[in-house]
Amino acid sequence: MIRETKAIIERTRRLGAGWQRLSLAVEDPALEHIQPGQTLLADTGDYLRENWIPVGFDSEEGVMLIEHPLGRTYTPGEVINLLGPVGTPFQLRHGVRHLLLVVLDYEPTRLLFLLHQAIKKEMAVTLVLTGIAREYPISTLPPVVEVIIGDEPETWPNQEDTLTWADQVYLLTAPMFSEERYLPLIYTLSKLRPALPEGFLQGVFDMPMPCGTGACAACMVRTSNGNLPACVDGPAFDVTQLKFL
Amino acid sequence: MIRETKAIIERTRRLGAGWQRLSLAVEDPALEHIQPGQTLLADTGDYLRENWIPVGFDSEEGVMLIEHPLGRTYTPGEVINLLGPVGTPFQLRHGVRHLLLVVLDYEPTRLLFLLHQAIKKEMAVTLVLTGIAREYPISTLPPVVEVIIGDEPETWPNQEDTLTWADQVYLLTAPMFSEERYLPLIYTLSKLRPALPEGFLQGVFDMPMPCGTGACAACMVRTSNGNLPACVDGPAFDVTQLKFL
Amino acid sequence: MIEITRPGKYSLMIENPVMIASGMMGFDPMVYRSLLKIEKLGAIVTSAVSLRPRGSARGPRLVNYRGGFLLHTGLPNAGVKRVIKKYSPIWVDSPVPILVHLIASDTNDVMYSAEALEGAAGVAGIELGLHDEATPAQVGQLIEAARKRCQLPLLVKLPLYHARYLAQAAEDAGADALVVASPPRGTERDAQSGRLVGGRVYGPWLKAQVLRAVGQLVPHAAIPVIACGGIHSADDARDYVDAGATAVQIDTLTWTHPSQVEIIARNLGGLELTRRMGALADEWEPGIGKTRLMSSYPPNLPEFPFGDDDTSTDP
Amino acid sequence: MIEITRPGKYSLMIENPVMIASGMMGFDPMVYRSLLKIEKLGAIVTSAVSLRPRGSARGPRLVNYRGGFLLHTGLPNAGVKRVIKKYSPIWVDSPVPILVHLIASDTNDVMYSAEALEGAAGVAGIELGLHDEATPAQVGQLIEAARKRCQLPLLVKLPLYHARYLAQAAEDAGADALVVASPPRGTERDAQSGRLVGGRVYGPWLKAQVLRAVGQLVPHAAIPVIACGGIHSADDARDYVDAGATAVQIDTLTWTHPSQVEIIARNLGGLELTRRMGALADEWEPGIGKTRLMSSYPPNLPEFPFGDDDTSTDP
Ligand SMILES: Cc1cc2nc3c(=O)[nH]c(=O)nc-3n(C[C@H](O)[C@H](O)[C@H](O)COP(=O)(O)OP(=O)(O)OC[C@H]3O[C@@H](n4cnc5c(N)ncnc54)[C@H](O)[C@@H]3O)c2cc1C
Ligand SMILES: Cc1cc2nc3c(=O)[nH]c(=O)nc-3n(C[C@H](O)[C@H](O)[C@H](O)COP(=O)(O)OP(=O)(O)OC[C@H]3O[C@@H](n4cnc5c(N)ncnc54)[C@H](O)[C@@H]3O)c2cc1C
Ligand SMILES: Cc1cc2nc3c(=O)[nH]c(=O)nc-3n(C[C@H](O)[C@H](O)[C@H](O)COP(=O)(O)O)c2cc1C
Ligand SMILES: Cc1cc2nc3c(=O)[nH]c(=O)nc-3n(C[C@H](O)[C@H](O)[C@H](O)COP(=O)(O)O)c2cc1C
Ligand code: FES
Ligand code: FES
Repeated sequence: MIRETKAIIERTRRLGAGWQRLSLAVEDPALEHIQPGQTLLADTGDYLRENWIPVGFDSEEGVMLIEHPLGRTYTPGEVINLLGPVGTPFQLRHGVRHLLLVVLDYEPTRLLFLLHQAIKKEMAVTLVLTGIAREYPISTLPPVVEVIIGDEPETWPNQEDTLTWADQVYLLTAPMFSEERYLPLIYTLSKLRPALPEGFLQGVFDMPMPCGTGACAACMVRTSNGNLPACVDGPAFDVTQLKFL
Repeated sequence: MIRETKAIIERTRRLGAGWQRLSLAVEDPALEHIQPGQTLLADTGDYLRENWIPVGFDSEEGVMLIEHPLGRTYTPGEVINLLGPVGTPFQLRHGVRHLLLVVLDYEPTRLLFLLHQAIKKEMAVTLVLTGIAREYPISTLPPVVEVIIGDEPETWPNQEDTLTWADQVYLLTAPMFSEERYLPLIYTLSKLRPALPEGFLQGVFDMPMPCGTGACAACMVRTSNGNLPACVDGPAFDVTQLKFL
Repeated sequence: MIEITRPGKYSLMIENPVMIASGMMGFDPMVYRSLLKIEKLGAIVTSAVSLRPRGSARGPRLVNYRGGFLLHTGLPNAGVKRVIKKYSPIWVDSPVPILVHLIASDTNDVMYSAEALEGAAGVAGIELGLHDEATPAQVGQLIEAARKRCQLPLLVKLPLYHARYLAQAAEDAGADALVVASPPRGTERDAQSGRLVGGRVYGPWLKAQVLRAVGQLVPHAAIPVIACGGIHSADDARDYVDAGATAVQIDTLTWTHPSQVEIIARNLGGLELTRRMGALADEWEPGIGKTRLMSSYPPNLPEFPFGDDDTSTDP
Repeated sequence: MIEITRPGKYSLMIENPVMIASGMMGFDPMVYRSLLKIEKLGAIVTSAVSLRPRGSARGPRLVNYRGGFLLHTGLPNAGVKRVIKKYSPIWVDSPVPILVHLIASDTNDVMYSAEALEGAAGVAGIELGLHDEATPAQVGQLIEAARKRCQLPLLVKLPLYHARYLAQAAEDAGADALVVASPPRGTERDAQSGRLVGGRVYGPWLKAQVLRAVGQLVPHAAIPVIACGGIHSADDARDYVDAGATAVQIDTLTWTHPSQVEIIARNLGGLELTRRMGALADEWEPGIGKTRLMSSYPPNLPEFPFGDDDTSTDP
């Protein structure tokens, strides 16, 4: 259930060259149950709200951690008006042991909460970073994560091995490239795995969200179940069901 | 000659309950010759520039002093883009010894630079404050100034005496009230002084100024010499020549 | 109660002059229950339906810019019958009247859609959305088509640029109220893709353009005028009421600050509006619209707020 | 050199596609010499003149609001003859062409005013400003009146809401170029007096509405289209050029950040524009309009930036 609430910025930290991490004390206890996949719409001064992506909780300090690229700078003590949670939590398939997270030429933030949670659940996690995703400061990630760097934006080393190894794959790229980047992967997978299990290949859509409630139709994704708002039914969709944007 | 330049806010100080004073280090040396009556158009974040009114210089610190009502707060170190100087300096009549400054239900800021300069020139200055002008922290004024407080917005105690005493009068009020407030004064004066000397009664027009160059026609004042922009030919006009707004 | 339609057969009364504009709460306004007290609102207009299903627009469709944004949705919907099937059970339980926004594309489509809506439970009325290129003749035909097999109150939403041009035709053809206005279209560059995107533009700055159109229409209109455009405060809503609007619709504030919408509705709820335009609000909260200066404002100055400034001069 | 008029008898060439819109530099643009290098500009349009003197608007006339403002001036001027007498000596010495904006009120007034301007030194052309309620027939008559005793290049500035509706008439009647557009009118409350004020509205957000109008007009226009509305960066100006505008006019940025106007002119000065619309800019600075994503943008998506979004869907 989406709610309007407030948070106080407790701490801001620079991560590597281009990212920042904010520690947020949230007012609404319901937000402490926010799940990987879900986001918050923050009023940051522009007319429309900005999608703030939690990457985890700092349970010692009792704060939610938000990461995004540097840009506007925030001051500790600032109060931010939030709407959320927005979106459906990522659904990990039953019995997943090997999780593959693929970020093609895009900011990896949308997958980091899932990454941290999977590590906690003792899954084996491989993270693929290509294009600008390579700029993410991977030193901040848990050392148990296997990181694969791809120099081509659209593919990565040992692609077939990783795809065969994985029990589930999350793909993240710029929404407008989803079609041309996801289709070749489906093709590759169809040769590796004759029958793709349902939900095996998840595509994550990170787009601007004016409303976060499914009302505005700005974030629609075309699927075989009709046009679905990424802010309600996403951000992740089974790639085999997509008709894309 | 109007120029685009920059200034650094060196200090901010609260004056009484509702005013603030900013110390500005200006980049353009020409601005050090700014005169009473002239203003600067400051880019303060709104779309149009705001009229900043110098009230004097602090020669020790080498800064220009600006006063305005509290509202936006400024931080020392902030850089402000300015256009100026805007307007024609107030013209004191030759041999003025007794200067009467009348602020009817309006912020007195527009007359303070003149007040300080007249004191320096050893003139006798009387300042009339009515309506909201009474809220100005008069304790910050030089003690030699005689301050008369009027409880009615449109008149003041000993009006005839002060008008007879004065060699020149500057009147300041909300531009939209200029007509109804200046006309009764002209009438009163006409009885006290059969022939008003030219320039004796000056009306000061403080209005928003989108351009400051006479181009936009937002600040036009109707006079017997035609429509004149207050930002170029003002802010002060001889009241006997006015046809008002 | 405020009658937002012409009195008579197809009349619609609402309890608060503050409505939600089409598209702002989607088809299921109950989602907004956790964000504001929707029972404080006057009515809610749904997203647009068409006879046949429509898909989403493709490619970039949102440009966030300059204190507002441009949005291009394609008016996606599952088609009127499937929309009714899915949402009518929700509308039936709504604490406030639900009006369905119908795309005025083609007379036959409009006739069949209106017929379907007539039979749907929970539909308190129809808001017919004219496209930007409609002519007065088309407007007449579309409204007649909607009326043919449907007894629901019929509001007609006029495009901003042609609101004055189309108002008379809408009124003559039997519209029960005019909604002024659909936002204008624009084109702006999407920074991410570098592409130009066309769509409607929204922002608080819309209000001045729409307020003028409302002020121009009201003296000519024999039916209620409902104002829609850029309301972001109770003052904005009051300005419309002051200009003669019978009710107002809140647009994108619903997305950016839903709690503020409730505040506006509570605020305007204090107003006891008489039947329609021309009637000034009984209540004008001091310090909100009316300033200290206003009360003593010289009465001898001309006021031409809705006209052409070129006429209000005196050489 | 860029030819901003239809080729032929009344042709006008300028050296830079960036002009200053009417009203922005008043009658004496030389005042702006201390604020920017005006010789870098393509041309300057003066404030509006009329045959007879016009006074200022009275009462509150500026409302500063929501990322822009509303202004109501009354188009004050001393009448065309006195304006010429006072300013023609200044215009003669201008380093860039001066165009005089003429209020298109009445055919006789326009004829006599144009005749006076024809005889004035330093006037490189006329920009005829149509009022918002002009009909195509009136537009034809006004242009013919201006042409009757005047050989100067004649630009016609169209009101935003009716730009498409009036363009053909202006072209047919012999306009040498279309200026798109005069800003729309609005009504907003002045906070100080509490009064409603009517006037034209300005702000960066105007650009999307005007860019759409330009994109719609250009394919139909046989004469150059000059874009005017909300330009605040070189990118904004390039978007107009990209949409087919032959030149652009800067509006209120001239007041808020005059130095930025020079930067835009220097930036666009690099463009070698061919005779008119359809010609894409030779130069597109990387990282400005064209993003990294743009270069690899999937080409299979539809693009309808100037059209109606309702047609670009695929159910
Ligand atoms: C139901 C309905 C029916 C309507 N029916 C009609 C109708 O039958 N006829 C009709 O005209 N309108 C009609 N309208 C539109 C409405 O009448 C107009 O809004 C109104 O006429 C404008 O009046 P105004 O004085 O407020 O306009 P303004 O915008 O102030 O215009 C005043 C007049 O001055 C003229 N003018 C403005 N600027 C200039 C200039 N620079 N030079 C020369 N002239 C200038 C204009 O031509 C205009 O006629 C209707 C509206 C509605 C809602
Ligand atoms: C010099 C000049 C001459 C011109 N002459 C003409 C002329 O002779 N004829 C003319 O028409 N225009 C003329 N124009 C205007 C120009 O043609 C229009 O801008 C152009 O026709 C619009 O085309 P578009 O596809 O970009 O418009 P769009 O706005 O995309 O409209 C596309 C079509 O779809 C329809 N449509 C949109 N939305 C809906 C909906 N919800 N339901 C149903 N239908 C919808 C509209 O009726 C429209 O016809 C002229 C312009 C100029 C400058
Ligand atoms: C403000 C205004 C806007 C108009 N807009 C349009 C329009 O968008 N399209 C159109 O075909 N006619 C438009 N018209 C024209 C009128 O509908 C009518 O055709 C025109 O005024 C001539 O008819 P008349 O003899 O009734 O005055 C407009 C007229 C006015 C006064
Ligand atoms: C986009 C558009 C805008 C129009 N605006 C107006 C207008 O403002 N005033 C007007 O009188 N007619 C307007 N018209 C109507 C046309 O001028 C013309 O009268 C109408 O389309 C019917 O004539 P036709 O048979 O040539 O199509 C407009 C038409 C279109 C397509
Ligand atoms: S953000 Fe509005 S529908 Fe998803
Ligand atoms: S501020 Fe523009 S003319 Fe004075």
